Amino acid sequence: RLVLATTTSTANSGLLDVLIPAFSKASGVTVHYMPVGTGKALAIARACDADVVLVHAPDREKRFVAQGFGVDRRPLAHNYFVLLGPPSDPAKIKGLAVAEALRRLAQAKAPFLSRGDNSGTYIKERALWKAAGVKTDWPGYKEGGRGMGAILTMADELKAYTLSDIGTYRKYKSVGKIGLAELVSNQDLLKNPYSVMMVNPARCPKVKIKQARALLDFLTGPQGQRIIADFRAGGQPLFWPATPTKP
Amino acid sequence: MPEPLFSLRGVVKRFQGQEALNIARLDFAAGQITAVEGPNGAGKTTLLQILALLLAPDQGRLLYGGQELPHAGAQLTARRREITLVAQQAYLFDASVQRNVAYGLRLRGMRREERAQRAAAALAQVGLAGFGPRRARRLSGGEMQRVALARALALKPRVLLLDEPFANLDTESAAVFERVIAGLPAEGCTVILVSHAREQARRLAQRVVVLENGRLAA
Amino acid sequence: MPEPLFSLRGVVKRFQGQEALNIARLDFAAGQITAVEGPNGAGKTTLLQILALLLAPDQGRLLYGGQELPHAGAQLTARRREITLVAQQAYLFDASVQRNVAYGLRLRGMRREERAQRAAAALAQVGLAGFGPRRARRLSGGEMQRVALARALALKPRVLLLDEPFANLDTESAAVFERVIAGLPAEGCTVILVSHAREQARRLAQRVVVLENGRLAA
Amino acid sequence: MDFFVGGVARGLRLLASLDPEVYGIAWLSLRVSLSAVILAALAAVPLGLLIGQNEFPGKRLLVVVFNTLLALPTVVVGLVIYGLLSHRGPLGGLELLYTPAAMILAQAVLAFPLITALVLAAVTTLDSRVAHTALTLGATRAQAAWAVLAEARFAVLAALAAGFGRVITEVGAAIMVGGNIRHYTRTFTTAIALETSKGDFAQGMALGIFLLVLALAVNLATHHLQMRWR
Amino acid sequence: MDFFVGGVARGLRLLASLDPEVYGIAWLSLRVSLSAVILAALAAVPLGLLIGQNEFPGKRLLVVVFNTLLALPTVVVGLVIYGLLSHRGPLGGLELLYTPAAMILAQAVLAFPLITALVLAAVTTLDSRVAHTALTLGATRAQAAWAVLAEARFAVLAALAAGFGRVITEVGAAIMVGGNIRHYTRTFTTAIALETSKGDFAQGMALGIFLLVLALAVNLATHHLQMRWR
Ligand SMILES: Nc1ncnc2c1ncn2[C@@H]1O[C@H](COP(=O)(O)OP(=O)(O)OP(=O)(O)O)[C@@H](O)[C@H]1O
Ligand SMILES: Nc1ncnc2c1ncn2[C@@H]1O[C@H](COP(=O)(O)OP(=O)(O)OP(=O)(O)O)[C@@H](O)[C@H]1O
Ligand SMILES: [Mg+2]
Ligand SMILES: [Mg+2]
Repeated sequence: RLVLATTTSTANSGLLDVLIPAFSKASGVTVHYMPVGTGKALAIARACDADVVLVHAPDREKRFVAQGFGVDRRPLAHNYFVLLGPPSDPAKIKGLAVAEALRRLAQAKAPFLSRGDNSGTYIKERALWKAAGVKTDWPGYKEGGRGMGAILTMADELKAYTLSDIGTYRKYKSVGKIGLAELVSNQDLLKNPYSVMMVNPARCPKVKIKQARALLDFLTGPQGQRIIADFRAGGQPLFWPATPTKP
Repeated sequence: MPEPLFSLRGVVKRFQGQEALNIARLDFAAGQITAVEGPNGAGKTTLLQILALLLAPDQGRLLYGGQELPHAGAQLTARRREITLVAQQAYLFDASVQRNVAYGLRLRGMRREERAQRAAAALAQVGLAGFGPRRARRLSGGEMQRVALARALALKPRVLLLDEPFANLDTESAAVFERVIAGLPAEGCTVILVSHAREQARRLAQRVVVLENGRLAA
Repeated sequence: MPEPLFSLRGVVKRFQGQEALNIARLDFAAGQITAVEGPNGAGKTTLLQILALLLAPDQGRLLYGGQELPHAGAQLTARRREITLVAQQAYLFDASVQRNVAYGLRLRGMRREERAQRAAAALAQVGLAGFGPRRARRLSGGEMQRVALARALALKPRVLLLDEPFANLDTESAAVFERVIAGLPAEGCTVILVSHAREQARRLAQRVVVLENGRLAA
Repeated sequence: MDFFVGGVARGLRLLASLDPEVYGIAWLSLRVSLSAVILAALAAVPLGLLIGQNEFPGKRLLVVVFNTLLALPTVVVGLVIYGLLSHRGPLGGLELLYTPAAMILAQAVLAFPLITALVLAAVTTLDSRVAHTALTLGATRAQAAWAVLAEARFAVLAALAAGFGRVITEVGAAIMVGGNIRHYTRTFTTAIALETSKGDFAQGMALGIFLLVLALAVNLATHHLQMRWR
Repeated sequence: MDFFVGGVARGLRLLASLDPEVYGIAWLSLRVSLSAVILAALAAVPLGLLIGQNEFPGKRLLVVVFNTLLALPTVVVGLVIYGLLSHRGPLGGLELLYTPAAMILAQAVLAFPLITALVLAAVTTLDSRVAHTALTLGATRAQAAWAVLAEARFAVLAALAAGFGRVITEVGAAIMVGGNIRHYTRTFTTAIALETSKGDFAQGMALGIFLLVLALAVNLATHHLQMRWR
């Protein structure tokens, strides 16, 4: 069996429930995928307890590879982060550029709920604040320390702004659980790239190189990319393949 | 005859549908010692538990001082505080002898020094002076029985119900305790005594009641 | 005199540093009834528990049939199976009377029918024929005591240790049980009997041992 | 395994550090869980006594129900309390969601069946003569109940310790209704969950060791209480 | 609150559906948690008896230690077992990580102190004459121990029920060493955690209801066992 440690967003959206069986069918390899989040996925991989990781935190991934923990990192897909907030949008950030929107939030001392963990989303959020030149030290800025879905529920209850990946947000929105509105989206700064890589077999001799490579090939190859492109949740696309497929 | 202290009228008690006690009419006079006799399983303990207000009869009425008894609450507790039962196999709390003997006094809100004094006096009465600090549940059988007796005597109850008080007592203690009981009516205490030590009981009692199969024997 | 069944040599037992028993030399002959007397707290129960191999002396030696006793394990169990104690306040298992009386037989691997037969016979011996299905812990005090006696008799032990067996028994049962005990030596059973019912004990016993403050009285 | 040894060492260093954030977490955990256990015990101990000391039809069924409620998943309790306190829920107006009070409530609900079932078991195993003895010596019903508890104190305190252990180690309900908000509703377990989700296993261990030391202190205190009970 | 009512209804429908995935989860949960409790009990019950029935120096301290271990966080147990079973850990060669066997091990470690502490409490509360009575009627030490358990059966079964409840509701250890792998190591609690993280609260509730029904079945079975014990 092959162990794949993965972010929660890819698993919870249902994407892997389509991708992995297709791979297993094509290759005959059993894949056990564990939705654990980026931070834990990398930690597990560092301990050699996974063969392949699927995460979304480019800087950390690069460091991971540079330190010799991972090899053969390949872009898999991307989607977008979105800035969400109450539909009434009291800080008036709708449609603004990201940096401007964030500065407004700080000025208005608006309630903002952060992941406050080491997830790809949180790392992205920190980078965005930094780029906007804003210090997040007003009392309304809170760290929830939970998974994306939980943070969405909390932000909704607390009428706070938050940053989310589009996949989890759409999914939550479609089950009708939250009233949060999409206020800032679709900007290059908000791009959210996912990559896959193999755990370094030179460090971890148990890694099943052949099967792992087969999985990477499949995911980033035409068949996998096609499935990603065709994947829909609530009628809408959630991921855009890294290698645009021809129709 | 003056007003009886207890009057039972048609009192029936069943266990699992089996009749354990069925007493058409029985009175106990105040200030007397009454002995209750009868073979094993005759219902003697059951009768004492009803008189101690621990067990409610399934049928019939129990009058105390000519009055109906309250079913529960503060009034029932007040009545119970006049009556004390020394059970056939008395239970001692897992604590010191002193604490056991003073327990009832503490419930009555007696101050610590007075409590200690009364407990010591009661222990001396049963020949256990100095046993106060010992752990009650580690005593010998006879010593435990005597602690149970002291615990009841310390309360100076209006009614003292004794279920086989002489069991496990050595001959000397039994004689001492017999004298203690004999002196109680003079202090206004009514005693109802269940005992298989027939001679002892008959020596003490002004009246003997015999039970058989839960009923009064003729 | 033949080899004694039990020989105590310098046996000392302390509880919390306090000496409860200190016996320089004491033998019990086989096939006899020995009565042990003494005031409350003299150490009678402690002595019986040592003889029943339930309590190990702190000092001294206990010989059984002239032999040292094993400290633990299967051999100790084998010895214990020849000896049975009916405790002063016997504990009945929370189960039917039948199950209580048959318990020791079951431990000895006796088949179900034989067990039932023996238990029934033992119950009849103490006047509790038909009590088998009743819940043991809901019986009257005397009934419980009789179940405990039946439970020991059913085992037909080589040594029967009785701690106040007459307590709680009605006069008739006590008389019946006295006859049962009297007949045991003829069946090869050695009886050691602790009782405050001095007359009864002296009637039964071939020999009387008196304890006082843990020591043999002169 | 390095994170294990490292984690233990870090835990002890954390204890010594007097870091206000960690001590804040410790204080909140303690406050929430002790409050929850006390709240639960106020209902559970009398109820356990009542069921244990009385015979009534349906008693056995009730016991089975309580034993079953021991298998009440923390997340389900979290969900139900969340549903009640959410601004769309019937008690939304109280604005208790994501506050320590909500956590206390959820944990009390969790501890309640456990304490009830264990007190019930303790009382059932106890010698049945205790209550009668207390009553005939003049106890009110409440005093007799207290005497029963005192005689079973060892098992009653084990029941409370089990309840405390249950709630101070649980994470599902605390995170669901507390939200794991930094400096506000973050307890040991939610912090541990966060650290492990970050992949910082050593920090998770360190917090766990701290929690155990805290639990030891609580149990030593309870032990002294028990020794002085009589 | 809609998810609450909806969840209960959906839970019952789930039960009726005979959906192989859900029944697979149920079977795994049951298998893992029952195995864990049995494994833990094999050590904990004798140990609890031993401690409870004997007096020795340090006994009180030992009791405090066990009461403290009740506060062992599931995540910490998960971390330690993970550290042992990780490829880089001392037992990595067994390849047990992310298998049901690893979950059984972790849950057994969790249940062990709880069952020990509760059996100990049960035995301590019991009348002290039981063992002597059994011995003088000819019991071996093991048979006497069994007699003690039989007399305390009510409390012993409550201890086992508490242990079962503890492990079947816990999620931290199961997810850490089991990995919540679909069709393989996904139990009720890890599935509930997953569903709620997806925002599908009703499905979380539904699974919780299913779990409670399962626990009810287990407790009814145990109850019958208890009734027939003597
Ligand atoms: N809790 C109970 N449940 C069922 N039966 C009971 C219970 N208590 C007593 N009995 C039965 O009721 C009858 C009367 O019992 P009770 O204890 O009053 O007898 P007693 O006269 O005190 O006998 P003894 O001399 O043996 O003490 C007995 O047959 C006994 O088995
Ligand atoms: N477990 C114990 N712990 C402490 N002291 C004990 C223990 N058992 C007995 N004792 C003490 O040892 C002494 C002897 O007790 P034992 O029970 O042998 O007396 P006994 O002769 O049987 O008395 P009784 O006639 O009252 O039954 C008593 O003073 C008693 O208080
Ligand atoms: Mg009686
Ligand atoms: Mg004695």
